[in-house]
Amino acid sequence: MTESTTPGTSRAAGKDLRLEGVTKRFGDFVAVDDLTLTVPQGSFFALLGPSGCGKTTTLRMVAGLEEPTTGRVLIGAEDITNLRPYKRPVNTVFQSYALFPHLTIFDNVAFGPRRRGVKDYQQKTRDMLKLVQLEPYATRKPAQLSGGQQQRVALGRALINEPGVLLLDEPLGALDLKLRRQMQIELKRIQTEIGITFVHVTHDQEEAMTMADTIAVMNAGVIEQMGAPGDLYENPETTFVANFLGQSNLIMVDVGDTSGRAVVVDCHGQKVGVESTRSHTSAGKGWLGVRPEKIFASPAGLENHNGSNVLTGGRISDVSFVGVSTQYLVRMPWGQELMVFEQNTGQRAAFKNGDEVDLAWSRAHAFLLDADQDAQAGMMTPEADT
Amino acid sequence: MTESTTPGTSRAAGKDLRLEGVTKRFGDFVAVDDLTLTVPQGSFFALLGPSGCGKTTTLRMVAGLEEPTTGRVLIGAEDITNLRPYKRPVNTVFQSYALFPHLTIFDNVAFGPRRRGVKDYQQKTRDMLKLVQLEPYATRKPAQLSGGQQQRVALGRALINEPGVLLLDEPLGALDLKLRRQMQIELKRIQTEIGITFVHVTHDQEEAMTMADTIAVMNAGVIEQMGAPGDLYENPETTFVANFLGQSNLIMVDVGDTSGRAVVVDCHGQKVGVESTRSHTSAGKGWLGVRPEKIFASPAGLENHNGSNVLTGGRISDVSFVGVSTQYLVRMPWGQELMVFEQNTGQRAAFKNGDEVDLAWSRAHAFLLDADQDAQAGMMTPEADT
Amino acid sequence: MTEAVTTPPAPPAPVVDGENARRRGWGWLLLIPGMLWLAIFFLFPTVQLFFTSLYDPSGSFERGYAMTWHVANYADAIIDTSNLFVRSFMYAAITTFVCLLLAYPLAYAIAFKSGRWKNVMLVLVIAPFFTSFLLRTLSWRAILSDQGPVTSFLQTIAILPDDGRLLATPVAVIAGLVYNFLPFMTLPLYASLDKVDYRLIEAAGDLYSSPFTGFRTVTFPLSLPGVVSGTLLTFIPASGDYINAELLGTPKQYMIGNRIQAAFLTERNYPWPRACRSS
Amino acid sequence: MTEAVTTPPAPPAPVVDGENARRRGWGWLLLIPGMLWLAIFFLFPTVQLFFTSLYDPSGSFERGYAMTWHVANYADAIIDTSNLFVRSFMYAAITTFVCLLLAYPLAYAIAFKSGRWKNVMLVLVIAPFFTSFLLRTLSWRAILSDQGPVTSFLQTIAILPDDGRLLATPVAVIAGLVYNFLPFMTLPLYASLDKVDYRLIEAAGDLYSSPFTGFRTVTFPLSLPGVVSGTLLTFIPASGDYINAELLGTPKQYMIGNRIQAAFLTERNYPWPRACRSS
Repeated sequence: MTESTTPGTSRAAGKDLRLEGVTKRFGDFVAVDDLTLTVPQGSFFALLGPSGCGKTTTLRMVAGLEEPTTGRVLIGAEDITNLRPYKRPVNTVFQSYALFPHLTIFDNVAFGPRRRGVKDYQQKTRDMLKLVQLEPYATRKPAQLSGGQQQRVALGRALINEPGVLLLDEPLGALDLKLRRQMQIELKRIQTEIGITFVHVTHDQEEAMTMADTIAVMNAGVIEQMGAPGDLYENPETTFVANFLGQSNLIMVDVGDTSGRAVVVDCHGQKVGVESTRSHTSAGKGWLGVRPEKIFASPAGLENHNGSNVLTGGRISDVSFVGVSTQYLVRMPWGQELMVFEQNTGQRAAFKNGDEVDLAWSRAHAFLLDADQDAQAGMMTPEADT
Repeated sequence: MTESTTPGTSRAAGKDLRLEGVTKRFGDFVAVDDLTLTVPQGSFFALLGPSGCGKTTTLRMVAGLEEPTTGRVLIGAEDITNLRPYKRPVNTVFQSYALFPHLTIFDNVAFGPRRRGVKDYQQKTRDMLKLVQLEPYATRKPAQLSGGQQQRVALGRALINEPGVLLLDEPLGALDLKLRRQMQIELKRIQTEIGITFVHVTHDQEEAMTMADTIAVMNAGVIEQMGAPGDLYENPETTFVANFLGQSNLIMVDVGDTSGRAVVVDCHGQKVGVESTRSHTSAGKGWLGVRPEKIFASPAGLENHNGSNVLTGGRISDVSFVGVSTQYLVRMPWGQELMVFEQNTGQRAAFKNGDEVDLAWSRAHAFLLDADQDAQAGMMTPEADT
Repeated sequence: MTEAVTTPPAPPAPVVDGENARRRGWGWLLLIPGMLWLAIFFLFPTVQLFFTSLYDPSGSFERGYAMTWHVANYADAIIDTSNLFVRSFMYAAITTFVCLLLAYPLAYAIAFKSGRWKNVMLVLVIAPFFTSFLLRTLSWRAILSDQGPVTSFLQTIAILPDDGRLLATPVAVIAGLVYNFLPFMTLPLYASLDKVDYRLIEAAGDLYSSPFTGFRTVTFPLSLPGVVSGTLLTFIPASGDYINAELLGTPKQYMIGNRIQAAFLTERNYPWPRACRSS
Repeated sequence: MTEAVTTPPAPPAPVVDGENARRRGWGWLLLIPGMLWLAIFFLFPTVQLFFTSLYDPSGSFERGYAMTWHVANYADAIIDTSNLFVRSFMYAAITTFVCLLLAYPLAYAIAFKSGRWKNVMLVLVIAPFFTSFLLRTLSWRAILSDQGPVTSFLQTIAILPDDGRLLATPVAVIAGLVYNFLPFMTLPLYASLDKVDYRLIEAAGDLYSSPFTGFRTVTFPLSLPGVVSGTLLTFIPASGDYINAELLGTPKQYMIGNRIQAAFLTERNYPWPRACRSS
């Protein structure tokens, strides 16, 4: 370990993780394609994507378990591209936890400090066990703990080294839903307290949205879009992001006048508007996207939607009650079925199959995407679990 | 197989599945405790509960893979309690699929008809492969198929026998979220088409709510509550059901006047009303339950909530953006944090940490439960994935 | 939805393979000692055996043998021992068959029915290996001897005539072979039966198979790899064994292994048995 | 939330156990042939051996032996052979140690570095078993013989003096033992190394362990079960072996197995060797 990467200095400035033009090939398969990325120090960064998108390979290149075919990996000013894993100021929480089965919880957590010859490793280990709330289990073996406890051992074993960057490889994937939610909150709390840079790889869009400051959505080795969770969700730039991060209705439209502050599009004969900041295509065809929860369904012709976009002529074709919300499919005159989610606030009765409805939404909530893309992109992967 | 249970007659009347006082003990452990249950013929019935609640044991007793310690299992008028599995007019789709790895898909599906000596099993098998959309894979081995395809082989292998009752043991548990959603729709479609009684065991409350006609919520070997999904969700009778089926805010209240059509309760000094049909306790203490999506949060003192119940003095303590909705935690004057979900319709800006809010809900949306119960019951298990 | 159900296969997940590929660079160096060992300890003796089999048989151990590419050794070996070959083959085949009949239910019981006793049972199956092969076979000699309990018992219940004997008969030789090679059959059978998923047997029951039909259509086909490897592991060494025929039989029951052993240790005629073995 | 995180363990999931419990009712019947087999084939010979070891040694194989509870056989055996015991123990210990040194890198390479060649390598390790033990040892005799290539080579490079020899020395006996028992060491080592999760080794690297430290702290401790069972499987049969000392050594290198074999097969003194073995 070089002087400049001594653990404990991770709060100092200028320790951003940077990837510069990183490419990784396995034979003919390009896992990561010319990736350039900066993760600011102290941030909670999520790499989100379906399995096989290259997110785990990216993580392993940062950890040193994989060597980039081309490109550089830097922490601050230091090039760590060719550093062996055990010389990097980086620790990993593995998907499988990879706890040492022959060592006690204490020895698992103390493993890193011991290897680095830390003198007061015993005290540090006890402190870390306290932080992850595992003090009573210090003398047990990993196999005697539950999944959630093992996960916290893996976290403590990595955190005790005070790494510049903590890598998390789907660390919650092996937990059931309940534990996952708890660990999400726990992880976010620890990250906020300790201030270490977290790079979190996951395919669970909800996990990424609730925890991360910044999300990079990866697909087929490249980053499709990067930004704050709300920005990505509200204003996706590609159909992949629109479908992978939540669910979207995508309607093929003719793009008309793009001159003003709003773009007017022709949606199978009905005109609707999209704010030009949310338009990612020029004239011609385009995908008009609206989130199902942004659409307000009302009995046909009954309500006045001044200022909103309205599509008329819909007919309810499926009603699905899922507790918090009711999910409708609405068949439009041109044959497409649109999703409409309505929270079960109990303010009005649910629609029934066959009811005729108008669909309305604010023009601030639609987005317009390039028509060359596949409208199904991103749907073959875990969807929003609404 | 007796005459009266010949496959093909499953649509005839009087083939309800009945369990009468069924108890199953494993040593000291009571897995199923005096269970009495009728599943009407042709219905889609879900047994919902956390792992270890006895739902799988119940299923295995119907399949004949487990013998009840006491009690009887009947299909129509026939007592099948002591019938060996291979003599029952019941088939199972196993959680692990249990496909025969040495046989082709065709031979897997044809396995049942062959054992029963069905003459035209080849034609029947081809028809079934068509139904489950696996015709092109007839000559492959199970290991060459994807998880979703294997699931459909398991389904076809059971359905081809036209059983009186089809048992499904968490058949979607091994699939990822996306495939699970698709298979839910597929299963529901097939059940509607064929009209066979489905008994579906699951721990996924959303799966149960979207697919089943009737849900029985099981806990510790007994059925806590049974009914249509909407009824269970809107009017739970126990804290376990309130927490396991979706999420609930449970507030300790003093129950006041129970004489009128509405029960008035004292909620830490503020009076609110609950409809008496939704009150499952008498005077004294009680748990007041409100679903988080039923609560409407508004800036303190700003709005007029005539007719609704209002709790004032809340302060936003956590904001979590999950795409379709924003989940707030609101700290009340008595220290408790209540969950409030608001769909991201974009109609108004999100609250921020520290904002003061009033919480309102219709008295038709609260429920009142017995105070002797644990308010955490049902929360240790997979929760509503809102 | 229908379209989406018949999804194309997921893209490959080559992470682990790729990792191996990179590590393999220097990893192969570690193979060098292993390869050397195999070369020295296995290939070399085999080649040596082969060349020795072509030496001039008129030499002797003391004087040494001349390398004369004496292929006729092979012809001599085959003519000289055709009887022995047939007998060895028969004894080994019967042994294998009897082993299979005994070992299958044993392995089945250990795999599916022994519960917590599984490891104890396995240790018991392997236990005889901790005694010398020779001693075990000698014990059989005592058990089957003319004054021994088994012979007396069989004579008493008149299965064996009063002057009948077990020792020095093919029965004794095959009994000894079965005893000595039963673990070789049991362990592979157990290994493949233990891998059979019990849930598949339940599924067969659910699909109208009686326990026997379930065994015939599911359990047995899935255990075939164990049957094949058990048969090979039993047949091959049994056909080359000489201890059992030596101790439990007479020269009438001698197998090809006895001829080889005699030639090597007694006659010290080296080229002959090696041709015999290689052919 | 904190409370909820330290959840109590989940309730037991007794479905499968319960199932086994029910089925076990008739399942134990299947154990009867297995138990019978063990009783006949293992227990009986052992008891027989033990009693034979207490016979009067003044009998002969032809006349029969009298059962005299002659415990003195054991004393005779120990006094008579203390030298042999020590030598057997030493040879077996050295053999085991050399086997461990050779087999560990081999097993490691097969488990972690052989990739698609894994099965081929394993077959090569087992391959020698398909040749008779006797023949393999005889080949060693040829390899190590005074005119053989190894001796000549060692003489040429002056490691061995010109009149030095390998055959008929302890080196030859131990070399033969190592050769014959190496697979017994390699296979258990491979089995336990193969079970070591490669991700644990990666995790050790991630936690500041150099490859060597990672091996010392993770891989080796996890392979200890293989080391123990390999040591037992090598040491026990090696200490009882007599073929190697017979063919590659002189009576000076004879081990306890040779004494037993001689007593049984040549002197036909039955009580003696059995006491020797049992002690």
